[in-house]
Amino acid sequence: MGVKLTRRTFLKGAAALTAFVALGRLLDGRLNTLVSTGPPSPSSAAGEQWVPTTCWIGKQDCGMLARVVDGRVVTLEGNPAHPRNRGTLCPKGVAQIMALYDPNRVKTPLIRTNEKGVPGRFRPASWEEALTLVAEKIKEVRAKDPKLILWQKGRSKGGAIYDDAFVKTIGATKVGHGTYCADAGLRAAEYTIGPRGGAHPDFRHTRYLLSWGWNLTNAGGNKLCFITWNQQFMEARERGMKVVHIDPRLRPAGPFADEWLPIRPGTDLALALALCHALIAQGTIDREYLKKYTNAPFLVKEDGLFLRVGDKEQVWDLKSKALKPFDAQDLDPALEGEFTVDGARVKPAFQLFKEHVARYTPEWAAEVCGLPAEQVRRVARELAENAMIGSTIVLEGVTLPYRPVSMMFYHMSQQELGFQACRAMFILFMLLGAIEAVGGVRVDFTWKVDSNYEALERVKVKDPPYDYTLKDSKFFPINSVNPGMIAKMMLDPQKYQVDKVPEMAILHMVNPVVSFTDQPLFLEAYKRFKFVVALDPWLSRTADLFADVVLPAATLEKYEGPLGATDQYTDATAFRLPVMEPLYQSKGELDIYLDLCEAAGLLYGKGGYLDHLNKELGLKDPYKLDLNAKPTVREIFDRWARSQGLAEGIAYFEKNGVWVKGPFSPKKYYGYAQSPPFGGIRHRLYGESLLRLQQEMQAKGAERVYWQDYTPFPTWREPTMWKSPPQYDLTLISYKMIEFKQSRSSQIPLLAELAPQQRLAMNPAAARARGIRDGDEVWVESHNALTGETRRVKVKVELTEAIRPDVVGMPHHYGEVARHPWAKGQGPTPNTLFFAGEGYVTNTNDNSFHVRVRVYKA
Amino acid sequence: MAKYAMVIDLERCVGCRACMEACKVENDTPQAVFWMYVFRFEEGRYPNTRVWFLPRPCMHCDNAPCVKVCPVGARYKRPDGLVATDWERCIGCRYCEVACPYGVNYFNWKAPEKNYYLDWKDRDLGPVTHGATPPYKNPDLEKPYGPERRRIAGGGHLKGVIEKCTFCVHRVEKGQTTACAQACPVFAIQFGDLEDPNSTVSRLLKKRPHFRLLEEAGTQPRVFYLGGHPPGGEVRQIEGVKARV
Amino acid sequence: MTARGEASRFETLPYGVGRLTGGWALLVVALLALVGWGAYAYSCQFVEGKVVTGMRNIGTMGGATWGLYIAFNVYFAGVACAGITVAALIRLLNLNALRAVARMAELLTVITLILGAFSVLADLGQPLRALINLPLYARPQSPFFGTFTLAIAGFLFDSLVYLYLAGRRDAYLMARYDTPLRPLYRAWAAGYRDTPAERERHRKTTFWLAIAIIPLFITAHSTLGLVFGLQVGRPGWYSALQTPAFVVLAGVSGVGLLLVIAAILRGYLREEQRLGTGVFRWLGAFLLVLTLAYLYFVVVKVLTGFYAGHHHEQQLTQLLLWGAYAPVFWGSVLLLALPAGLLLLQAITGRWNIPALVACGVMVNLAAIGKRYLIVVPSQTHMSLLPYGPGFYAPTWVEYSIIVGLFALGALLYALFVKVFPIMDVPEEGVR
Amino acid sequence: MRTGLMLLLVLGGFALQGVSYFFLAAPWGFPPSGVEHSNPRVPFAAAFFILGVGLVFLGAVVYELLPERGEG
Repeated sequence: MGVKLTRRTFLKGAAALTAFVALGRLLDGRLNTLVSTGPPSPSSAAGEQWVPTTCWIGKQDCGMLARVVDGRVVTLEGNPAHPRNRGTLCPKGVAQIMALYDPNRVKTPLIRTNEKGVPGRFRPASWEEALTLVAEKIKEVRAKDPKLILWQKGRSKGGAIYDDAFVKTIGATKVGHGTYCADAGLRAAEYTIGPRGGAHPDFRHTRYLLSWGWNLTNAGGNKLCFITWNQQFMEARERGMKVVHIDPRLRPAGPFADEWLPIRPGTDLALALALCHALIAQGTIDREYLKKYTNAPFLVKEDGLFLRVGDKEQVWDLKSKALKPFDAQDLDPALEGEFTVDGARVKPAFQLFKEHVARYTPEWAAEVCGLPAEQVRRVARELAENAMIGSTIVLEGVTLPYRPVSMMFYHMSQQELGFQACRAMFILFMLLGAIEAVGGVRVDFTWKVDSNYEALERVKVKDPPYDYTLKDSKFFPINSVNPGMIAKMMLDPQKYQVDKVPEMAILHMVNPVVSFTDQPLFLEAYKRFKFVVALDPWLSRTADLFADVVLPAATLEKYEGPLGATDQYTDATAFRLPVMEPLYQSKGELDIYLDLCEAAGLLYGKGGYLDHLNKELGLKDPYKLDLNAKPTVREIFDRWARSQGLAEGIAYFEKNGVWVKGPFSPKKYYGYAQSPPFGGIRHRLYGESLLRLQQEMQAKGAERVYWQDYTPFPTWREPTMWKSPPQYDLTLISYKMIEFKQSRSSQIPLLAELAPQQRLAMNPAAARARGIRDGDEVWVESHNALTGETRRVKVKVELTEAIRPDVVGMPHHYGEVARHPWAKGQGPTPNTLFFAGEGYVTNTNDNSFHVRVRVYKA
Repeated sequence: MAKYAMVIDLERCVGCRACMEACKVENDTPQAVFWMYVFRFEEGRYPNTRVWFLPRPCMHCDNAPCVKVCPVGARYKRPDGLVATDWERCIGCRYCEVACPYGVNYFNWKAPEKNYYLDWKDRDLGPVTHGATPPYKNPDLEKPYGPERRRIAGGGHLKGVIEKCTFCVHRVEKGQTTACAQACPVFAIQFGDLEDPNSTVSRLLKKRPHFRLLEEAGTQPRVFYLGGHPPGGEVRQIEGVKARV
Repeated sequence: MTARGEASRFETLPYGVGRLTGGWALLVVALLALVGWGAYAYSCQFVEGKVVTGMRNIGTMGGATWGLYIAFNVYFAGVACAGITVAALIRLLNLNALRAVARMAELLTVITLILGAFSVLADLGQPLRALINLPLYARPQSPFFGTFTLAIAGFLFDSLVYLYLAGRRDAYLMARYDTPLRPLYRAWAAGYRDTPAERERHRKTTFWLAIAIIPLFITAHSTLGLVFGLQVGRPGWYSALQTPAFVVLAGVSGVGLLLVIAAILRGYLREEQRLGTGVFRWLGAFLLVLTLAYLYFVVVKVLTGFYAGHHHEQQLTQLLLWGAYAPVFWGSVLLLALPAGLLLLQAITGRWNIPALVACGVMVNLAAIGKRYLIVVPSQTHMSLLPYGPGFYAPTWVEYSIIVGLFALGALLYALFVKVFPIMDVPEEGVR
Repeated sequence: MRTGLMLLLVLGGFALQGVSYFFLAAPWGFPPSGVEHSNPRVPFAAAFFILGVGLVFLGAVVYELLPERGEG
């Protein structure tokens, strides 16, 4: 009996357990080890392939291999064959796979149904409807004046293809984002030494590097950004290259700064001048180079202009003790001294420079820059020691001067005195003879003198009315064309003596409201556009507020190119190739322009888009596109590839992703190795034309604020922002984070997760003085020293010992995209606090990213 | 039998966190889960400040506390050195996690499909992704691996199960390197076989001084750091990723 | 037969067995409601996952991965161990004065063990797997092995056997009454006739069982201490003191709770003379000794913490003394020191006051819970050996509800048992 | 006879515990260095261990419950 009973209870128990377990299965799905898990997924073996393509996020277009399983992209890895990234990728490159699939992308063409200036209401439309609408508007405006179409670009990819072919076809005015990037430095390079670009080291040879600004490990230089830059940087470090980091923040240099000069923002010019002073005082300058390849020996009259005979600049020959044209044979031109030529007193430009920098002592600079004088002197000394002036090296049988000292500056050029600051830096390395020497300052991949070298010299200030870009105006004779100034002008055309304001804007992957400085200005000005079109994979904040039509662009699912793939030592070309069919209804930009031009009747025939594509791609017969048949984008690039001698055409890239043509020879590479060296141009120590422009501007009645920095030598003055009242006791600087790239990544969840929210970098000492603790919410309030305007944003504080106590910093790119779950609540952009316009742009109309602020608890 | 190890060069690491992202995409790890994590550190006071970076994968210890404490043998040490997690056996007691001095274990607090950043059930995505969640779901992660044929790769990230860095066992058994090493833009992360004297890891360890994290804990990690120094009490973490589920 | 008839026949049973009063019914309903609420909370956790709790990963998530459930698992196991030990001591040392609480202690053990087991299940991420994988794969190397084999399974057998055998005599006596419960009593008595021979035999078994229990108690609860004590990676855990401290604190909480239960039953059953002050004096004395012993451990731990070379140990000590966890720490210390003082006072004056003792019992139990929490949580949230920065843990309503539900379940089982079986030995004279 | 059975159960129980702990469960190995340390040599070894614990105490029950020979 007892036994029976136990069995029964046991059975009961068992039953109960099974029931429980069954319930478990129901709720939990996967019970335990006995049950295999997950929906059956396609095996990796079957239908797996690796599709070569090119990264779509970053600037330097790294090579990628997409692992595609059954038509689905599973991972993106670096392409080992690509010289720029050699099989690796940066966080953005890896994470863009989520951008590719993002269901929050613009899926169909959108047409606005509500007024502008407020978050948009859009209705989905067919491509045909949207394109016809845009085409109509284009025709309408072109009928008046094609220039009134403003074609604006952030950093879309594909270079010339979009920019020029399309812009030239419709005759629009083209505006880039360079004035928010590094154009002041580019102008300084073009004007002072010839090639176009920012300064960067010759990593294989440089031994001593001045790392100027926040780019060192965070964004590289303007030709090569993150990956290639850092790979070569590491090799240089392991070779023993010393790094002097000149920046209010240490963070960007990571552990690699051997010396940190936490310089006061906006005073880089003062430091550069003091270093010049010290070099001259030490007598450690490369006279040979200065005499032969710069205008240092040119004789300058008392009026500041060169002494010319005919139209030839003259030098004082020490051999013959006589006046000679600078390009006469067998000369020993004087660099110093004072000479009298038929009654007139003349001095070599170098003599003037020596006198000019006499007052800029290291002690003086230490005061201005907030640095120890000893540090400034030490750097000058080490520069001279490492420059090894006079030494040479033989590369591939060519004997070249060896000057293993270099500098990098990139975005630091964007400060009120940026143009002259960068000029002063170039001059610093001219004194050392390190420009385009082995191990010295490099600018472009190969030696190319930019057309601007001549053009900037020839600029003439015109009479009003002015073009709305203010080109050749008395305001900005040298002009990088600043969208912020255009916006300012749109609000007050009379002030800038402009008669015709733009009517239509085509925003190509650009997001001025967030990405460009002076947000309030753009919010006001862009209401004035009669019609706005945006090409973008996402609904940018700008598009949300102002676009009448949004055209969904593809990301990685398109043909794009040709893209440079050089690592500055090897010559290579690559293409962006579709990893899958364009998602949703998106299209590649080139497809969009083909369709758009067709709809606007601008595709075929002479002067049509196809004709311009032929020009831009340099297609000659037999590869020329038929001007009367619409090609596919693949065909276009196929012809280009064949025209380059690739028999397989585009298929070559579809197989290999990149076309490596082999190493550059030093002959193509170093300006010094050209014959004649530097292609025969003279580097401009003395900026005679700058003085001439100043005089012309004054003659046309321009105010001081416009002409004050048009000086033949870089001349220090206090930045306008210093005139803000003393309670604005901090300087706000901005920078980029490695996690984000422009308007195309802060909404990618994988990246946003790493840096979810805007943070104000602040030194603990400064915070303590204001009763602020780590993580506190504060107001940052900026002040415009000229207009007195103030603006403020609320942001959380992150304390760091790696920043000057009198400086606070904020990164860019938060909250770029509208209505994206991961862009919500990312916090403010520093661009709200910065100003565009007088006092906050350079004399070349490039924007400054510095402003005086005060910070107080919210 | 290979002896796998990872060597991380702190004199190269720029703290870009590409390895973290590569790991996340390769292993489909859900939100707020970082099998590979990169510390960003700050030391000293202005102006004598030092900034440096320290990647932190699982240490795959030879004397692994997590393996010792696992009540059901879901966490085990393979002869090739990998510390594996059998996500089919784990009962989710999280004892391995409290035992680990490195904080590398991650528990699946929710059902994975509810923890993949975005709602991937999008109608227009279906045709392309065949309903895969996340869309980049890696098909290799659910298969059994090793001679023991146990499910130790990323897996389905089941609710209520622990997981951690696998040293990309699914790649390593294919003869590839780990995802983090593959991605690292400056080749700071090297993965290889210590048995092979010519492997990069062996050569680096021969050539250069190195340390391991928390030597004093006696865990015998299989992750070696070149250059730099162990993070002492002085370091402050900056830009920490504090993501929560 | 009518309910009234039933009742009338139950009238004769001792200790109100079978007599279902309105108050009792009310209590049961209330407890059922709480249990139900707990069950609901658990179902939420089961469906949604542990995300509904306040627990998160140690490290980058800045959380504690073990929280309330584990803390209470340790607490319940502690009470259980103490309960059975008291019972054993009573039999072993023939503390006749305490005979009255022997069964209360045994029952307390059985029930808290069940609660302990449930609190572990509540903590597991894959409870259903655990039911199969633990028996199937459990490894002796894992300190958990001891926890669920000895601490839970072993003790459960042990105390059930104990409860059963010790109850046979009373079952036999109860079986004399003609009540619907008679079959149960018969089954329990299983032929016991209370002959001298049987008594002698029973004395022998209980003696040997008691002998067996003391070491079992030590080892079993030690394994629980080792769960923490063996972790090099968690400052504050790796300590030889961990295990003894665990055992002593177990005693404190167990005796304390027993005191409370005894007092409640004393009032409820109006058993002033059988549950006389003698009983409470004894328990009070026990509690005093144990509490003082534990306070001693606390002092030693703090001191060693201060002198520790490892800066983490120092940080932890400071965290407890005046950091984030100071309130809980000082609260617990106070709730131990106060009773200690109170008990000492009564011991010296020799005048034992039951309400005061009950108060002490409650206080030390709150203290025990506090201490268990302090053992489990801070070492996770704040003691990472890598500089992740401080973390944070706060239980959610789900965790609280489940714990409350468990307590309710315990009380419920106790209340039910009291109504079906005499909670104290049935006296000869009570039998007509 | 009863005593015998009791002893049998107690000793058997302890034996079963010992055997399952040392020979049926996963081998020790410090530190655990292979797959073998993660698998019991015989499935449900832990269950056997618990069974062992149970048997020991069952001994007591048997000892008390089994009727004396000759008696009743």
